[in-house]
Amino acid sequence: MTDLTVRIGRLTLKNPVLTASGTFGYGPEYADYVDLNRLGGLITKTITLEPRGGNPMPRIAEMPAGMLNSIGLANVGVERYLAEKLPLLEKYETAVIANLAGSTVEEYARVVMKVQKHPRVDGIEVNVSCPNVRKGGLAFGTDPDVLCELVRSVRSETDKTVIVKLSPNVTDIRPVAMAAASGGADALSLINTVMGMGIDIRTRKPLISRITAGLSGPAIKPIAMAKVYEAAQAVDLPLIGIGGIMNGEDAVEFLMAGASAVQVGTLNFVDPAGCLKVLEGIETFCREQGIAKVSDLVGAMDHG
Amino acid sequence: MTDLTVRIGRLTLKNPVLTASGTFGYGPEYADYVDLNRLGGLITKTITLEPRGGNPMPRIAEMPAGMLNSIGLANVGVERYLAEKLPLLEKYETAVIANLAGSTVEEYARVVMKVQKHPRVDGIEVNVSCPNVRKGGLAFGTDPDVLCELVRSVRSETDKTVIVKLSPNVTDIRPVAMAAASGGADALSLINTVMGMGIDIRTRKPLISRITAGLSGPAIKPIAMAKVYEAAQAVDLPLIGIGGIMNGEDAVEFLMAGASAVQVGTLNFVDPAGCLKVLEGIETFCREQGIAKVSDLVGAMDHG
Amino acid sequence: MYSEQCPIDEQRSITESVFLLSFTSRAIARTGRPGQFLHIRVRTGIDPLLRRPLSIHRIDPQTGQISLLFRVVGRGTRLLKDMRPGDPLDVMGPLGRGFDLSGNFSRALIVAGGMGGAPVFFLIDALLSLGKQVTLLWGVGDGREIFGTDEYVRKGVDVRVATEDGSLGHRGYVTELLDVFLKTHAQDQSFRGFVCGPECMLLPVQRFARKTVFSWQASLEERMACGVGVCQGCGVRIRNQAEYRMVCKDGPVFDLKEILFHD
Amino acid sequence: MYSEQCPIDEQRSITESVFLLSFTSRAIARTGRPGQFLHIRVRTGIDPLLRRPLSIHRIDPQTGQISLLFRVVGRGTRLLKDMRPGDPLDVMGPLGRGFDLSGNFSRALIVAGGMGGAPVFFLIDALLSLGKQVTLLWGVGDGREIFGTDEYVRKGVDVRVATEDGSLGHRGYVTELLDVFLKTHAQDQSFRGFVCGPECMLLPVQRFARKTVFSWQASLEERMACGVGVCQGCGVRIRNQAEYRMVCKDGPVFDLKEILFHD
Ligand SMILES: Cc1cc2nc3c(=O)[nH]c(=O)nc-3n(C[C@H](O)[C@H](O)[C@H](O)COP(=O)(O)OP(=O)(O)OC[C@H]3O[C@@H](n4cnc5c(N)ncnc54)[C@H](O)[C@@H]3O)c2cc1C
Ligand SMILES: Cc1cc2nc3c(=O)[nH]c(=O)nc-3n(C[C@H](O)[C@H](O)[C@H](O)COP(=O)(O)OP(=O)(O)OC[C@H]3O[C@@H](n4cnc5c(N)ncnc54)[C@H](O)[C@@H]3O)c2cc1C
Ligand SMILES: Cc1cc2nc3c(=O)[nH]c(=O)nc-3n(C[C@H](O)[C@H](O)[C@H](O)COP(=O)(O)O)c2cc1C
Ligand SMILES: Cc1cc2nc3c(=O)[nH]c(=O)nc-3n(C[C@H](O)[C@H](O)[C@H](O)COP(=O)(O)O)c2cc1C
Ligand code: FES
Ligand code: FES
Repeated sequence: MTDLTVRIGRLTLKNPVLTASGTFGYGPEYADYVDLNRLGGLITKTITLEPRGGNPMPRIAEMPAGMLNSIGLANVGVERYLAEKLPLLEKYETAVIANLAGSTVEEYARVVMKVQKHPRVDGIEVNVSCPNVRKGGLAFGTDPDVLCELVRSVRSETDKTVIVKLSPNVTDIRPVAMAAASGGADALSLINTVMGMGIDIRTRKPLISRITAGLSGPAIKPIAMAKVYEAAQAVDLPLIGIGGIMNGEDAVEFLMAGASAVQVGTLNFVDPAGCLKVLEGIETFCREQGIAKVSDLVGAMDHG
Repeated sequence: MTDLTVRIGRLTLKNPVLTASGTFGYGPEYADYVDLNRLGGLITKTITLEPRGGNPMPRIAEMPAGMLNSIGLANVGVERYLAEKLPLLEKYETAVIANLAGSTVEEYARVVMKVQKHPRVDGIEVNVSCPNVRKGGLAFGTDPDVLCELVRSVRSETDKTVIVKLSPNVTDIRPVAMAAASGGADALSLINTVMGMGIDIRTRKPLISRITAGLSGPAIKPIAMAKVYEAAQAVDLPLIGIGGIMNGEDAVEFLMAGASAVQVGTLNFVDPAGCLKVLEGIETFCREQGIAKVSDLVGAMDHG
Repeated sequence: MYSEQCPIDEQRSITESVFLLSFTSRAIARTGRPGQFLHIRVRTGIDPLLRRPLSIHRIDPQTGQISLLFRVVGRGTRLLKDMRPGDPLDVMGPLGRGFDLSGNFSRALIVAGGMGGAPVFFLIDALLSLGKQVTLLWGVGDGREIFGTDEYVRKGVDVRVATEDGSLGHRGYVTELLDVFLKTHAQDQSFRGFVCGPECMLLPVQRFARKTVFSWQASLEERMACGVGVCQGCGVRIRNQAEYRMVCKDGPVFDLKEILFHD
Repeated sequence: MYSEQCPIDEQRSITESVFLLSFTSRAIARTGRPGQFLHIRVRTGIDPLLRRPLSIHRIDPQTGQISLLFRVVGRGTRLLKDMRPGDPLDVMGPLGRGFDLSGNFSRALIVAGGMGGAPVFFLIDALLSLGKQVTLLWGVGDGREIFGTDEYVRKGVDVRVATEDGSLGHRGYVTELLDVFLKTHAQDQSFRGFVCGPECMLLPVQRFARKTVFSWQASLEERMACGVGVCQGCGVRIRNQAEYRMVCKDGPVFDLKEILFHD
């Protein structure tokens, strides 16, 4: 039996498969299809200080091997998250990571402060990379100085594991990754969606109301792989690879590129039990290849 | 009958469909499958001052809805291009655009100077965006100041149409597009490939010898669309849209996002007559929708 | 809710572009309710990537057979139509909240347009088994898309058909049939209205509905990713509700009078 | 060179993972030469996106029937194996330069390993029709992958088989048969060598070949995009050649002794 545990900052996860923020709701929504206890961790939808209705419709569209979304961080707000959503997760034995965002450094700090003390929260993922919010949002993820300040301020609010989720929409991921590291992040997750758009040529309308949106799914896997690989060269933090993972082999690819764990996003929509199949695929690979510890795969690419 | 002609800088093309550099050889290679005279234009493989052997194998790999390549600008060099390759195009009646690159501003200028006076060259496409060359290469396409200087220097060498081909691997395409415009570009083409990578998990080797490579094909179409749309907001130049075009409807989408013409790349490998099917698809769309001039579609997206 | 591979039993073409596909799933047959939908993966692999939502057209509780009625409009439905008996169909469902058939009403008025006919058969089956009197106003472009009505006529359903090509019933729109019908019934408290169809039909029906004394339920369509309320992709605005409701989870059936079309 | 939709005539399984597929194309049948390959699009759409190169296994010039012999190794070949008689096959070809059968030789020594057997039948057919004497050394893992040799034995071909599982012929590698064969023939000028197989087999064969006085041609495999020399993706290094040669255009057949393996 392969040892599947992985360490992400101050957390030990029972296995390297987490569900990605915004693709698994607040947790229990997929419980009919997935035994949540088998997940390495569960990352909830981005929460902001105030509830948000999100962007106008249409918000999603299918693309070649992917999809666009511009949900606009629709969420119940931090108070209802604490009062109504987290308690639903009490009965499950999996790491819960709260994904958080704000429009200013202060807002980030305040929402982290409120959430971090909840006992069901095992870690914080800071979303600095959502392309679908107009104010602020993206800038945090693209400007190293701003990012460093933001992470430092979040760091000072909590002793729990702080994961910073990076945007791929930058010329070079390395300075951004280094900024998050020097701000005190315990780990980085990457990537969030890639900016894209589409047009319905018959109505001549953009497919998404806000015109540009975030691309996810298998289409972005090679891009995510390159970002993970580059970040792994630049920082010494555990990385969580995200982007187009459809099966265990895709996940292993991310591990070999330098990720310590992975998140499954769009696949959840395609196959509601997909995240567990990813886990089983990793296990099968390890068994076939005689891998004792899944962590042995991390960065195991042979540079030739 | 729809008027298919489009203007790109100083050039009038008979229709908006060109073949993308590096995916159609020096021109005649696909003549068995495509009547070259029907193309709006033909862009030849990137030429450098000296011949280049290119990167070690493996150089290509298939990806979800796309492919990676790291050819490394393998080419015959400018002398053989002039002496052996361009003459083969003499008998065809289509615009020939020479795609050129160098490692320094001076090298770019020299190769432009040599090529631009050849009578068979109707225009120059400056490749500032190839992710697969180590020295220089990418930096020209990501730093607005360097780019502006480069374009100015190229511009001073020729009266022929100068098209600058941009990289999508930037945080914001707008300053880059504006830099090319202020350097004197007649038109911009976008996008070149998106940086990506993959690993063969059984051999643990990167799928491409140089590890990271350029992603092309349908996977990148939404990304290319967003870049074209953003560039169209930033500059007043004709744009040529490139990225994952597989049929006429894809091409029309690019036109509506703000492109005046399109280039067909990876599709050539999948369907050697694909570029003509793209053209026919545009014609069909125009006929069905009663469009008198294909240029009426340019930027025709309804912002709602 | 289930996610299963179900063997296809039959694929039948109604017209060149409308198909009736049936498969067997005892679990879904047992739990599915009229107005609910299934989320179908038309092909393994990534092309197309997302599932396609299709209403439950009909359920045979005896055999566990379920049928879908769909129109080929794009890549997904084209691939679905090419599936053959014996092929496995990847089905998730039943999803969403169906029609509310509880409460006090004795007569049902159903307005269906185009593929809005899909969920209607199952709805009528349920209404009849509850002993309701049913009127169906069904409008289509091409008369050949009207099928299976004889059975319901025999069972006492008042079926009225409108076709744009005039090949069957009234030549024109279903809303014209509705207009006529409501002239005598708009104030009849014993009715409940049900409407299924494209937005361009729901809009005028909503205007009519607001002038009636009885309540109306409408089944909506929105592009979907997850189908279970997770992705927040399929929102609709409902009057007096601050937040978007999700068509997949809070619907697809909503109170017609309260829907705010045109975001 | 053609790009056509050809109807599939037959799909036959040799083992669970090796298949023989035949289709009709008079144009390709007329122009195809041994060692050339076809570039096959296994599915319309984008999954998988690229074509798959497969050698021409055999051509029946009378009927215009062409066959492919392939092993299922990934998604593309899996989809190919699922194609059925009557389905259209999207074929581009014939591509590349095949074996050079001109010049002075009277005896052919063919070494084939695994799926390297695919192009060999067509090669033998051509050699026999030129009146050459043929020896075939064919090595496979699983003896069931050896098929169709009876016909050639009857036609006078000296067929020697090696199987790793020992189920047929010599137990072991085909290179062991080659070693034995060359003990008596390495210095025989009347021979020409041909070799088809994976790189791990070509390497040792190259070492043997370099000790023979006669020339050898090897058919290579590289990942391909265009198949026509345009994308520069499928390079191979050849001794004394400054530039990469393209397997798709300059090959797939090269002078074995000159190939520089391991880039
Ligand atoms: C709850 C619900 C029930 C439905 N029931 C039926 C039914 O019983 N019979 C039937 O014929 N159709 C029904 N539809 C519409 C059906 O889902 C679409 O026609 C189908 O998804 C089109 O897929 P495509 O790949 O052929 O088209 P494409 O246009 O290629 O699809 C592209 C994308 O847009 C989405 N899309 C396109 N049209 C629609 C639409 N009208 N509604 C929602 N998403 C759409 C697709 O799901 C896909 O994600 C229903 C829709 C919903 C939301
Ligand atoms: C000139 C030539 C002739 C060939 N003839 C035959 C033949 O007659 N019979 C046969 O069984 N196989 C033959 N092959 C190998 C065959 O092309 C591959 O097995 C096939 O492409 C695998 O596709 P896949 O999708 O099943 O595998 P995957 O591994 O999923 O393919 C992924 C990508 O890698 C490429 N690839 C994988 N393996 C190979 C390989 N060995 N060579 C080249 N590209 C590869 C695929 O084309 C695709 O682009 C030949 C290869 C070449 C270059
Ligand atoms: C519909 C949708 C909603 C998303 N919402 C969020 C979000 O609220 N917060 C966040 O950090 N990422 C969000 N993401 C990004 C995903 O977490 C993930 O980074 C991205 O989808 C790439 O992974 P994938 O290709 O596996 O989907 C969302 C993605 C999708 C598709
Ligand atoms: C194999 C290959 C080689 C390429 N070589 C070049 C090149 O030499 N110069 C260049 O400017 N772009 C090159 N490109 C990029 C294409 O011209 C085009 O910008 C890109 O592939 C996106 O378009 P597509 O998705 O239609 O392929 C190459 C692309 C591929 C796939
Ligand atoms: S489809 Fe995801 S919330 Fe409705
Ligand atoms: S496959 Fe393109 S050059 Fe050989």
